Amino acid sequence: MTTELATDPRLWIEVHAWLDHEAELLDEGRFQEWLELITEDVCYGMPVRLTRERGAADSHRGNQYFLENAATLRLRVERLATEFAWAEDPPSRTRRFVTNIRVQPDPEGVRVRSYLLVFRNRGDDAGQEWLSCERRDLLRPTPAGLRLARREIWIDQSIVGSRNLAIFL
Amino acid sequence: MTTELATDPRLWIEVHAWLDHEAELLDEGRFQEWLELITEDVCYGMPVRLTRERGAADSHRGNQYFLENAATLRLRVERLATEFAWAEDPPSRTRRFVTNIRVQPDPEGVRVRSYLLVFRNRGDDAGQEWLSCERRDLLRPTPAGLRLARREIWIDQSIVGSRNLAIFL
Amino acid sequence: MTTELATDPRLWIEVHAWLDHEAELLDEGRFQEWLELITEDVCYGMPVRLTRERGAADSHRGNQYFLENAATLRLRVERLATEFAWAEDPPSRTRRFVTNIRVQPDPEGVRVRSYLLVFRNRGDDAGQEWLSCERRDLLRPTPAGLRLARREIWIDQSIVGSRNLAIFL
Amino acid sequence: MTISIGRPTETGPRDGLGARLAARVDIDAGSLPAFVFNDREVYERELGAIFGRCWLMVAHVSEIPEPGDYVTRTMGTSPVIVVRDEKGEVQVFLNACRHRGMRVCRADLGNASHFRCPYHGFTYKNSGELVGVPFQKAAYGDILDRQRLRLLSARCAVSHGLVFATWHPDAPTLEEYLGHLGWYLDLYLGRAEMEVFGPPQRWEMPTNWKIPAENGASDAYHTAHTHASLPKIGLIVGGSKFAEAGYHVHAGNGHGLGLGMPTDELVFPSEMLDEYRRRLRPEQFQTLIQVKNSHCTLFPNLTFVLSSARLEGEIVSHLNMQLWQPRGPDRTEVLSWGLVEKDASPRWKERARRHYIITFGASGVFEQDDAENWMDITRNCGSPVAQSLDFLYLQGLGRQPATDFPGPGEVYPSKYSENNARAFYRRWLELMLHDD
Amino acid sequence: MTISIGRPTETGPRDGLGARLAARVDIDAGSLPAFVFNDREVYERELGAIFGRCWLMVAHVSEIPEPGDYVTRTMGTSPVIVVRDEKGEVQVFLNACRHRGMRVCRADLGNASHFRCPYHGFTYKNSGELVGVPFQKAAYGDILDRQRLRLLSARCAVSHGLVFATWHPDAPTLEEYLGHLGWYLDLYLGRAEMEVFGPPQRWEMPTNWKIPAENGASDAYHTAHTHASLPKIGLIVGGSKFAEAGYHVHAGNGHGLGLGMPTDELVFPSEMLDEYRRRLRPEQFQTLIQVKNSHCTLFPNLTFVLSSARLEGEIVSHLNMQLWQPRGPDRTEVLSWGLVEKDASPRWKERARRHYIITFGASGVFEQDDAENWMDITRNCGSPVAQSLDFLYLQGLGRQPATDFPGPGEVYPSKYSENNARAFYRRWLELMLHDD
Amino acid sequence: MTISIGRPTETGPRDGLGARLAARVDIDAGSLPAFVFNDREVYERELGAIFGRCWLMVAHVSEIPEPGDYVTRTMGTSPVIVVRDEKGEVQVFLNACRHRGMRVCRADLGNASHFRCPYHGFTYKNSGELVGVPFQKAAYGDILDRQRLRLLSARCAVSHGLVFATWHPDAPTLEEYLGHLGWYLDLYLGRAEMEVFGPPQRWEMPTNWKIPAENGASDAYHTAHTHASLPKIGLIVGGSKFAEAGYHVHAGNGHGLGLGMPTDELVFPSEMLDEYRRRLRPEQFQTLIQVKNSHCTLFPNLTFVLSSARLEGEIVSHLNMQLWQPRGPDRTEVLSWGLVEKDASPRWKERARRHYIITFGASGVFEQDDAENWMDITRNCGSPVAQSLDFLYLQGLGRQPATDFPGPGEVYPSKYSENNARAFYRRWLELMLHDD
Ligand code: FES
Ligand code: FES
Ligand code: FES
Ligand SMILES: [Fe+3]
Ligand SMILES: [Fe+3]
Ligand SMILES: [Fe+3]
Repeated sequence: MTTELATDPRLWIEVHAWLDHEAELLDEGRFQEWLELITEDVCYGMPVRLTRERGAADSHRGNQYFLENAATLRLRVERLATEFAWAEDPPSRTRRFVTNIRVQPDPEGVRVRSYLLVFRNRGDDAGQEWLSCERRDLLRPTPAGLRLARREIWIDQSIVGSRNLAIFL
Repeated sequence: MTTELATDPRLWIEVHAWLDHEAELLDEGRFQEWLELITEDVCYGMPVRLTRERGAADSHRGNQYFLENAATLRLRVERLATEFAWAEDPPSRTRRFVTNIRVQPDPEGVRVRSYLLVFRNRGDDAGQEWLSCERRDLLRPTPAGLRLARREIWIDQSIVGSRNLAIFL
Repeated sequence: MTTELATDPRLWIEVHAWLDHEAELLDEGRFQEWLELITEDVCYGMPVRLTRERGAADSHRGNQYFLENAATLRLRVERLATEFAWAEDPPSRTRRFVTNIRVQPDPEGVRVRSYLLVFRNRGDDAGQEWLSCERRDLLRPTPAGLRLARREIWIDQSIVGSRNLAIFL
Repeated sequence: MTISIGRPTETGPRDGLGARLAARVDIDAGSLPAFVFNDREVYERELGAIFGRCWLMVAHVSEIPEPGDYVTRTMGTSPVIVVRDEKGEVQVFLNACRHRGMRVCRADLGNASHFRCPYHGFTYKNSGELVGVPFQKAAYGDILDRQRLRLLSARCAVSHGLVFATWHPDAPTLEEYLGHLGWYLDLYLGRAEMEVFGPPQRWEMPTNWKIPAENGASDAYHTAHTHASLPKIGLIVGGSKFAEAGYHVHAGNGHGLGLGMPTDELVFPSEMLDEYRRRLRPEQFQTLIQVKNSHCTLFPNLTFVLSSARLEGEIVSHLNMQLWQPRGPDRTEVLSWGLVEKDASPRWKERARRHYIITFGASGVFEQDDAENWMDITRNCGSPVAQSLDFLYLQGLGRQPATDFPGPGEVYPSKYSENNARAFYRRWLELMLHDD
Repeated sequence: MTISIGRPTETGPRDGLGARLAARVDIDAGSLPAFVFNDREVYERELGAIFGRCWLMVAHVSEIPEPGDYVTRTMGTSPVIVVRDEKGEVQVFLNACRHRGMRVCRADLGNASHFRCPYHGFTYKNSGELVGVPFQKAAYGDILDRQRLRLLSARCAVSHGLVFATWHPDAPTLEEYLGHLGWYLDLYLGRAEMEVFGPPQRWEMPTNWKIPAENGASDAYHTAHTHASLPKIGLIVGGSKFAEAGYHVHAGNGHGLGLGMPTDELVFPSEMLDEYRRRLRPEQFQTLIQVKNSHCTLFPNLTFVLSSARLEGEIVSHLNMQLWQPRGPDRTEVLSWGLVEKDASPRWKERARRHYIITFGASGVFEQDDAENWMDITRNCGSPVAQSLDFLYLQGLGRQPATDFPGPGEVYPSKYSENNARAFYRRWLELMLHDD
Repeated sequence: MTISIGRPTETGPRDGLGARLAARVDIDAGSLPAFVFNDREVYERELGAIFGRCWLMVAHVSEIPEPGDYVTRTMGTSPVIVVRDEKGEVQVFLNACRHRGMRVCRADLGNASHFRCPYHGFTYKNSGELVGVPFQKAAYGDILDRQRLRLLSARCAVSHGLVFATWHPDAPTLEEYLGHLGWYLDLYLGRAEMEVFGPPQRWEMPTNWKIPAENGASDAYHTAHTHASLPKIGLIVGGSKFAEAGYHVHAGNGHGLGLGMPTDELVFPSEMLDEYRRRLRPEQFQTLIQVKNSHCTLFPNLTFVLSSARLEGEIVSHLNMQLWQPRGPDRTEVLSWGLVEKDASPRWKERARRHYIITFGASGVFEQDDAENWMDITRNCGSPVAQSLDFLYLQGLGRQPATDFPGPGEVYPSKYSENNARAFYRRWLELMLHDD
């Protein structure tokens, strides 16, 4: 029962900690700190999902829910810091449950796939919103630690079950 | 703070990776590959759950939602590969969140208990279906790696909150 | 890619196992065993959450959903063992999904933050109840292992989406 | 206590819903408007007009063999306790305390001599009498007439091992209600002592209850296409016409069934043949051994399927029952039982159980594809334009009855027919327009 | 602006709902039909007939001590801002912009001099005046009459530290509305300066709001059985009749309460006795110190419980308030506050807080078991057969009033009575059938 | 087949809803009752009166370029297939089998020559004919008239690259329906060949569909306040009156738009100017190049926004379309497309795409804050007291039309106006009270 591990446990734990730390920053609204975790050339996208017969392509990258670079991510964070960002002020209560983390070292860095379940609740709404998705990330090692260089979010609905995407995934 | 660990970390991480890999295969519809993870003598069941006073048996193995062996699991996968499996063609979008993995080495292999939360969404249905359960697995080490020899799925509802069980758990 | 890990992997895995074990005890109604995991001076609270403009305090410790010490926790468990605890007899089916575990050694013990998603279903109710929260724990090492000395539960709703809090979180 | 179900001011044929139905339903012409499958007004009327009046199946006797054994079920949406009392009589009670309506029993099944209400502690015997009222003297003095305060009883009767109940005081006897169907229930359930594998599987589907009920009564025609994946994996055996051959029977009162026959090989356990012969009349026995499969709906909402297949090279069969419980215009709770001969060999019983689970339970490969159709039809029927459609029930109009079949009822050759669906909706309409 | 709530074409006693109620309700005979506890038509009528007309509690003054302090609440389902304006007056405004209805305040609590609408920026002072309209000249020229466009004001009054409001222009004064209840509110809230521990706990239960409200007014009888687990763990003290001894009081207008007395030992902090004596009349003080516990519903939806216990060997007590907010025929949002004497010792206050939390908050061991009953009753009342039941409210019919009690109202000896429930529903029915 | 949508016994102006509307709506006085934004009766009437009668946009031609290409959409709540048949004609069919209503197509998009129903296998050509019925002879003999059983066709027409359809047999031509709006659609969509970036983003918002539709037609005024965060991050450029300057146009039939102009710099890709000039009339071209932004609602539920900004220092613009699909009194499904000139440079196209996504998709910073308002207004409109409010639509009452603008319709100077909202609701009311 001492088979060879496909994944270096230290790396796996490090990535785990990185993703949990990221979730903490986003759930606590520490967006400036979150921005420090992205690379200057980050590519952050979220394709439209489609219902198709089995085997056909079930997503589309022409239209995306997010298609961001470092500049637009910063714009979004800057906006949240104004006192007029009504959609998230008062802030939603969010919780980003991160599971099923799979790590693959790669010449470009570390390829990481993880499942993300987001709980969101706003104001005195007794209802609950849930987003379920997979994130496919490229984390790049830097002297300051791992940094997010690429993220693609695969949402598990063709009709997103959320009032808007005023939160980061 | 260096207490003895009940569980060998390497084994725990290996099982983690195994379950995450399995979830990936099922969520991506790679059923043939999934079949390679089961043993020939696999026993795959899902008892009916019952509401009873505290202390009384709250499940029943006479009637089960699944009661499969390797042959019937293969039949199910074969069916999904035809072009007439309407219930899952177009496929549902599923996400299997695996958490609370507990590992217990055992003469027969590795006893693994894990919690599974399944998100499922179909077509243009704006609703969301959730299944919550515990899986009690026996993983058997083989030269090709761990293989599923036994699984019992304890669903957390007496009335299953899903249109059908056209997916594997 | 062999950066320094912020967290000792052994400790992280141990805490993981501790929380998973605790979830198992609670989900299986093994409350007496659960009581053995708390310290005599345990402080177990769950503040009211508030919707406020960004930056303002969004919780209140004056009124709390739980505010327990070892004695009151024992009272609650004792009650569940009577045959008149209708709210949880027949018992709910619960599942406590624990994720995003972050561990911080500390002079007082181990500071642990984790995300908790609770599924709850009762009787022949086809509906599902979900509670999403963060738990901020202090685990204290003892000769018998880690023990819960402090827990604060941050629920992610200002209106708790559950019929009652007849379960432990 | 006289039970009057539904709002008195809203029933009757001359109101808005009656007019809507009269304007659009034309069953003799094979036409039914789509709206009846997803309409709140129709649904609410059904709860009284159909589920408040018909005999409804609530349990199988093998679920409650001993005195005190009970299961909790619903009749339509009304919660009931089905209990074998201390005298061994099966009784069906509304699961609601006569004081203030709390459920007196909150478990799915068990054994109890008494039911005690958790709110104020009123206690009822398992035969329904109110036998305990806490502090009765202090609270009520002498004004409480405990005799009047039995748990509300439904009329209850057992046939073919099935427990039925009805709220309708003037309902016919169960035997009259089943009518010609009895002959066929003998084949399903009377041929031997049957038992369920265990408590029912239960799940909720976003469909109107009538669509699966109609399907069970009448729809062999869908098999070739809906279940086209199953011949490919051996769970359906036979040529391209496997669903056509046999008989289509309307057994009266809206009960309908199809018998797939003849079969190439016996689909029942050979060790049971003697018992079958003992229990059945000769023409029933001769029919039974030619049967390959069968589907039936006992009006309004209990569907039987007798299914056979070659599994791992050997013949296997089982009987299942699905109870379609209305939960909304577009929601149905399914209770699904598998049944087998109590005295079949353990090996046959185990194979029958697995056959049931892979075909007709919540994960069953028949059930899955059926449900996909029923759910999307229900959704469509909720949209205004689709509601303007009139669905077609034309198959078999003008067809001649069969003359070569020994069983009773209106029997037609060929299962490609919608006659049973027409009969189902004729009965449904009659009840929906009935003026109490 | 005259507020007319509800659909004018649908109110009045002569319509379908009025007929359904008249046909089934017979309060003098102790009979109420089950359907009123889970019926959309009843619920929608209540939002106007009850919650559009009664005085409703919206906050405790200790929640908004300073000018500008506000909390947002609902009156029935209508969102309001409860604010102490710059002059120190408490005001209650509909939380809806007069331009196009957006909420002008979206926080649970805070301090604000102005409320600015996020949609187009209309700005209102915390006294309700519209003081800012962006680009008013360009957008409106001179046609906008800002005077007419104050935030919609409810009538508002404070009594016993509670803020009440009503939408009914012809409602009686709050004092008249409370009537005899004032004498008892003195015991709960007037005996000393009270404060809340903090903002309310809030949660949603699948129950009809009237069931808990009725329970709070009238139902000591359930204690022995529903809460039978609590004597076992010391949270209820006393013999088997602990719930019977005391008085049952209908204070008029549907307000009802029970006083558990006498007590073996004083359940209040001894350091407060002087203040009690100063604030209460002698007969009130004498009553208070004999009280062991009390429950009360201020019509329609505010329940008080004064509860005492021995916790860790020492006596402790607290007062709590639960506001049952209608959220559907089968849903209720609960707001739950604990209160304590402001000048009690820190140690008493801390023990009282813990006592409140373990007994009557969302995790409270009383609350839990109560809720289990209320939820299952509500579900039952949604099914057609259970709707045909008539619930029993017979306890205390024909009983003689008490003569040995100093307080006002209809007072009966023994808390095993349903007289307050009858009074509650009599008032409810009167309002439901009232022709505006 | 004549399609009659909605319940015949419930439509017409003289019923309860007609009376409720007549009593409260006074558009000429700028007054609309809050209840119309969250009321089940209003919503259900709209599904027939508005969405059963108007021309509705269902797709952009660039989504289905080849024969057999299809997308599935809804018209109101009714599911349709929009398909280019083998002759290259665009057709719109109800996605419901004529046999028993199952969806014959269950994918979002694809290419198909035929649609085969999964239930019983009826097969339709992509031009709607029923061409295959399994075992037709055995099942139907010769009584099935396949000609009558085409997929239900909506009237369909294409204008400006948009596919429209209507269920109303007596609807005017699409050209008549669009009326003066054609002149403006030329600016948005006729100036060059346009294409969508891809299939629409889709999400559901808890809002009534009319609120965003009205906003798109009429509401430039909210920009300054709702979107106050955007000037701070450069996504809105201009002084404090950036939202006022320009024209407010009612183009007839409820279609309304605003044109923000003039602009400091050209907001379109310069490489496209020749094509614009070729395709537009000179006065259109002159108008276009002065446009800075524009918003428009094509009645009832298609909103266009032409938006421009400086992004990373360079000008960028794009056109987007949002289709507001009714999903309940308080729910709307949004379909959101971004469009760009097919022949713009790849770099411009990429920047336009990103500009669309950050501004008006589900994550768009305009969309987010808009939605927050729309959702809270909708919630408020569900509460009885807020329902008693009359919303204000006063801006621009009595204002003089513009004389310096070349386009057709009622044109007003200054976008701070609610004239288009009044026109939108006037048309809405006319349809809601129309007696079929
Ligand atoms: S409700 Fe059953 S005893 Fe009162
Ligand atoms: S809705 Fe408040 S300013 Fe327009
Ligand atoms: S429903 Fe389409 S073929 Fe029967
Ligand atoms: Fe079938
Ligand atoms: Fe109680
Ligand atoms: Fe906007």
